[in-house]
Amino acid sequence: MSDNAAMGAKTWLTPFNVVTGAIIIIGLVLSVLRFTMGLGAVTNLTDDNAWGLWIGFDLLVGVALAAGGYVTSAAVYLLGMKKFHSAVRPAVLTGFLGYALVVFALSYDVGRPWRLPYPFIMQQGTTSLLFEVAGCVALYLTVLFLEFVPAAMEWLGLKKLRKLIVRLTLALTVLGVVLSTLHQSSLGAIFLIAPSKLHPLWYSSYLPVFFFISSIAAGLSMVIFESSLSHRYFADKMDEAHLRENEGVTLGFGKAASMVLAGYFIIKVMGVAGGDHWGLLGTPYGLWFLVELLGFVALPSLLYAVGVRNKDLTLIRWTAGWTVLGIVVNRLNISLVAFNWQLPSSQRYFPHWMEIATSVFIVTVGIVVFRFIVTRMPIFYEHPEYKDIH
Amino acid sequence: MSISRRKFLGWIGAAGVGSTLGKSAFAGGGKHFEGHPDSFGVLHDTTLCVGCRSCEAACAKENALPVPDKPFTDLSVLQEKRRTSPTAYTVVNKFDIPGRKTPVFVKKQCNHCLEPACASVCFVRAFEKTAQGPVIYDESVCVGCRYCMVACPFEIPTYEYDKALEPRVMKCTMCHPRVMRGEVPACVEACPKEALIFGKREDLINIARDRIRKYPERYVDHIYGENEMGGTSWLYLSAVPFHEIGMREDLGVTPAPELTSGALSAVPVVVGLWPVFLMGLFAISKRKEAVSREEMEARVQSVSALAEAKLAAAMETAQKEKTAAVAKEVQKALESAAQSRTKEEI
Amino acid sequence: MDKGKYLIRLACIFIVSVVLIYGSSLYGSGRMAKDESRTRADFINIDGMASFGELEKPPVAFLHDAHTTALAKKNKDCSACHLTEKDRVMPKFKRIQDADRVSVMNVYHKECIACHGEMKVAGEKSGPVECDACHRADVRYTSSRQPMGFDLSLHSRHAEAQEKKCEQCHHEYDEKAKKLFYAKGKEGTCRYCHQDQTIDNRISMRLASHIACINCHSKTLAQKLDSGPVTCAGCHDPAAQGKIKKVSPIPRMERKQPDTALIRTVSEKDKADAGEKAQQNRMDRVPFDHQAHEKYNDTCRACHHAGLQPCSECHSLTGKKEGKNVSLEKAMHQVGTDESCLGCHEAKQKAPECAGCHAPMGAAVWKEDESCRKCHATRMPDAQAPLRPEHENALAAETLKNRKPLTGTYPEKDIPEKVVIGHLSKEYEPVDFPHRKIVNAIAAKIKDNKLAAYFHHEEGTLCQGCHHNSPVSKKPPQCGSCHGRVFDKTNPLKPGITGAYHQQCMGCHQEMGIQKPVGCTECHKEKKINKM
Amino acid sequence: MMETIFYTYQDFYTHTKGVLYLLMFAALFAIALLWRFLSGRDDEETIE
Repeated sequence: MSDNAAMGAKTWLTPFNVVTGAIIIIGLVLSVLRFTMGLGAVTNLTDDNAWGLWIGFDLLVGVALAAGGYVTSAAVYLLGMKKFHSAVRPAVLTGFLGYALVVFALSYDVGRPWRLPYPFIMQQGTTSLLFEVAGCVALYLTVLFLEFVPAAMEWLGLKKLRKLIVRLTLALTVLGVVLSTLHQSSLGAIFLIAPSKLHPLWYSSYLPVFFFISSIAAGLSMVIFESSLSHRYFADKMDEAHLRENEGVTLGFGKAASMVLAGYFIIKVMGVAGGDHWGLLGTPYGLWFLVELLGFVALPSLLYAVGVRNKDLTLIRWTAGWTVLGIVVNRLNISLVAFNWQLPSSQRYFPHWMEIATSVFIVTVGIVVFRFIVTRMPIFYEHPEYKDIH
Repeated sequence: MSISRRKFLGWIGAAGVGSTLGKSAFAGGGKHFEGHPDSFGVLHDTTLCVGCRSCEAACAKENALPVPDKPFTDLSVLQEKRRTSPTAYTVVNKFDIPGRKTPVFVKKQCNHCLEPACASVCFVRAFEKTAQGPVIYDESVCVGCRYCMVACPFEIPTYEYDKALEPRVMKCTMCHPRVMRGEVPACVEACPKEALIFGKREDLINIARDRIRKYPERYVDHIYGENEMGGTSWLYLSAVPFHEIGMREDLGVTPAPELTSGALSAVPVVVGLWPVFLMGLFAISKRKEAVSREEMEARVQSVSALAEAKLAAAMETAQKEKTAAVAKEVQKALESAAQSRTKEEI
Repeated sequence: MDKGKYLIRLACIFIVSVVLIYGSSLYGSGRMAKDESRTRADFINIDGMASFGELEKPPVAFLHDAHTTALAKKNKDCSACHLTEKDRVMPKFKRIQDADRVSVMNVYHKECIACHGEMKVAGEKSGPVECDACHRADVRYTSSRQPMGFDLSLHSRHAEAQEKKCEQCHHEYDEKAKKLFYAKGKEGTCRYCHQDQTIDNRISMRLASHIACINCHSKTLAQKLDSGPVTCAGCHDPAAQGKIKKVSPIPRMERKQPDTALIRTVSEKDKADAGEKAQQNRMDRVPFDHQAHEKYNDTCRACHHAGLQPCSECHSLTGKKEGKNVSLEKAMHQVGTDESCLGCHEAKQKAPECAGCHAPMGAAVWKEDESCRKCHATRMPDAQAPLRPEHENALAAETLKNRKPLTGTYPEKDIPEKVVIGHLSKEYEPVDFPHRKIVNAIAAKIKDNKLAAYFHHEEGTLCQGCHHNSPVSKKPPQCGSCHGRVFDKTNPLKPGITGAYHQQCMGCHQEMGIQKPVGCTECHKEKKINKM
Repeated sequence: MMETIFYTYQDFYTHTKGVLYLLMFAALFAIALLWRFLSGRDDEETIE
């Protein structure tokens, strides 16, 4: 237990709290508006553009960036990398919160959120990719919950129950990786149904593979990015082991991210070759595709490699941020920019400010809950009574 | 331990690549489906349509759709291109083709595909291609995720965005109740020019071919909907190439379910093989650990054995010395004793 | 931390550039404004050197009339640019024919740049001299050049002008003596020999026509007489072509062509080759009113598209190489081509006054019935030796004479004045159809159309435009007797009664270009009760 | 196993994928059980 625990009386009016407070209030107002006036009142969605920022950002990007969970637990438990052990709990927490927010955001976008369990209980549309995604996300949410819950129980002191769950860790990890592979790739496969609407440079039958590989890169980068932020703001919560292992985590994940991004770059180029879309690279959309491919895949892969060789932690951390931004760009490209690219610009979609505000609200809720948990539960440090292997 | 980091790197990369093998493994296999036999459809001859909008009026009346502000007899609406909307299952669009005396009018509504994309993507199976032909929507299960609107290549399903509690997806149902009663859809009945003919899909295709053969200059020799997206029940004849009247000719002939069946077929492979592979990884890393622990112990053993041996040797020498020293002492003592005795004697 | 700052700056620059590229690329992709290219008839694309191989530079856009007017101001005539050979101006620029690539290039470069240079030195407005000023990639002009047709009216005006001396223009080529000579009685159109491309010394139609016509015109102009145009636009500009004086009535071409002809259904040579007995029964021969048909076409070429000899010479029964393997039967009956009889007749049916009834009839489907006898009308007498031509023509004339053309239809009183079509009326009042007015209107339109007069072989034929697919009669059956209320899919090409009425009436009005009744209510008034 | 005739890809895939999902669910349990059986001997799994 780090000794500099809670300082004196905490003043609530820190600038951070004020800003998040304001966002949350606006968010609540918008939520009321959304659920009373319907989707039309709050969004720019039309019959041509059925999916907007909430699907493009909250879901696609949210799920991709929550991949840190399965990547870290796979590395530590399945591949026996004990040195990264301290990184597991924060990653699992980020993953769990990410998926919780995804489901929370889904309830905003879907017309009748109270019917979300219908695909499982009422009627199963097994030919649909969405059925597969819904199933895996639901299961994986429970898996993440079970992986996260030991930390909560240590805080609550429920020893026996915690003992029971800890024994499941290996099974949960394997299940977590399997489920993640499924739904990360299926999120990409969702867009396979509309070859006539997605720009040929972004549409490819490899979409599921692209989404899965980029989710690994996203997971790795997210862990690095999140650990660098946590070290900035929650250093006092971290025990000595955590601080020591952080450098190894950053380097190890940085190297892995560089390789995975390189692999991702190669199969993206092969995707273009497969569809013989070289000519399209000359068009404005081709230019934007190159910006995404070179600027947000090749460049970070290079910067990671340089960072790892020179053991330059700041470069790796900045590159992690840049890769996370790259994932956002890629997912928004596929769902908003390159989708319906043929429609005249008058019928194209641009998010309504209320949509953007709601998404910011959802992310802020995530951050607040993250801070709540981190400052209470043994995430960054090991609970004294549970020194044993947990 | 650095090896394990490089190893980690390799495994993650391999894991990623390994899973790709299963991805586009095999599509629908050798199966081929012709669709429900004797299912109904509609043939729309765009050369006959004069844009009087009687079909729109009949459709609104039959489906009890709200009456629009501009009456159906007001043809000024045709000036700009319209798409289907929650209050209009069908719209007629006017296309002025350069080089043609009269404009071409085309009725747009759900094409009732043989392999509907909307049905394929709905994860609660709200859409169903009935044996009779229409693709119908079941509002009682619809969750409102709107994936069907994303998937439809003809941009037909619409959504009631203005409703908060009971939003529905709205689209033409080919007057399924009427068809079940053995009647023709309302728009077909209302069309004065008989630009819409209702009948079995095979018959309609033959009728269309007869017309093309009888009036070669009047028609483009192509029945739109015969193969597009795997075939649709709503067929079109036109005097001008279809892309000039707002109908996409680049949709291909792959039925919608085929587009995603490849990806879906990879799921079981992943579920089947991935756990085995991962558990294997775990076992290997555990064994490696065990092995490294044994090596550790072995080394420890060998080191300690060495130390013991040295120790033992040292002990022996020490022992010997001690005995030797003792023996010397004893001898000295004897000698002194002997000397003292001799001193007493003297 | 300085490395961090450096990186931030790098990232910012990157983002800014990304936004710029994306922004500009997406919206700035409008093409640079293309100035409105002017369409001229005298626009010539100088790309003669393409015949030698790939063009290195884009072809030069040359405005012929612009140059001729400019030169005329300095009273220079054609000889400024064109050489003369055997006192005839050659159409190629400053050369007789193209020897090789380099020499042709030099001719253009030396002559044009020199002339332009002189003008510039003299301070006058002149053409470009730099390379890329002439060889411009952007297309600034489009040619509105229309081929110049030499129709019968122009031919008769020229014949008049040349006092009927055909040798002025017509000539034949003597292979052996390699010399042109005039063959009386063999005059034909230039296109029979002069094709699109020059083949060894047989120059192309383009060269032949320019050499012959422009030279003659400029000579007559020189003698201050009224003559034809010498500028490109004069002949090729559509507006100018419209202004050419049309002789009417066009006097008949004096080429000793027969008034009537008896078209063979097999050529004598084929019969001889086949060694047939005297009277192997072939289709009866077709009496053909040649004189009348001359007036139906602008040129003789319409039918005599390859030569003035009889069709059966090239088009044998089974088709010969000379006739591109088109058999005689196909040559006469092929629909869709202008040269064949049926093709031409079908083309005439597309005229507005005919299309009303004929368009819905669709493509002629080969029906084996009496209609063959309409043309194959002359039963050959059983004479042994083949008849001499004039006998044949007389026989044809005689058959043609006793044809009884029919120019009207039933007498006025038999045509019902008004028909009330009402048994359908659900939303609209019954239609009172001005039957007699419409019948008379149609009949009036084709009153003096001989084609219609002959082929509408009965009084009731005209009625069959609407009362189709039923025997001809003064009291044709009602539409409802065949057309059921709902579309009957067993008989796919027969619409239901509503469709029948609307397709027939609106179709006919559309084909005949009649705009009058537009909305639904102009034909039948709205019924008040169940309004939508 | 009664053999229903399928007329459309949609019906065929709905059926086959439905069966596959059930099989997948079962497979996961089977593998877990097999793993426990395999590693039953090693005393108590100590996994850090």
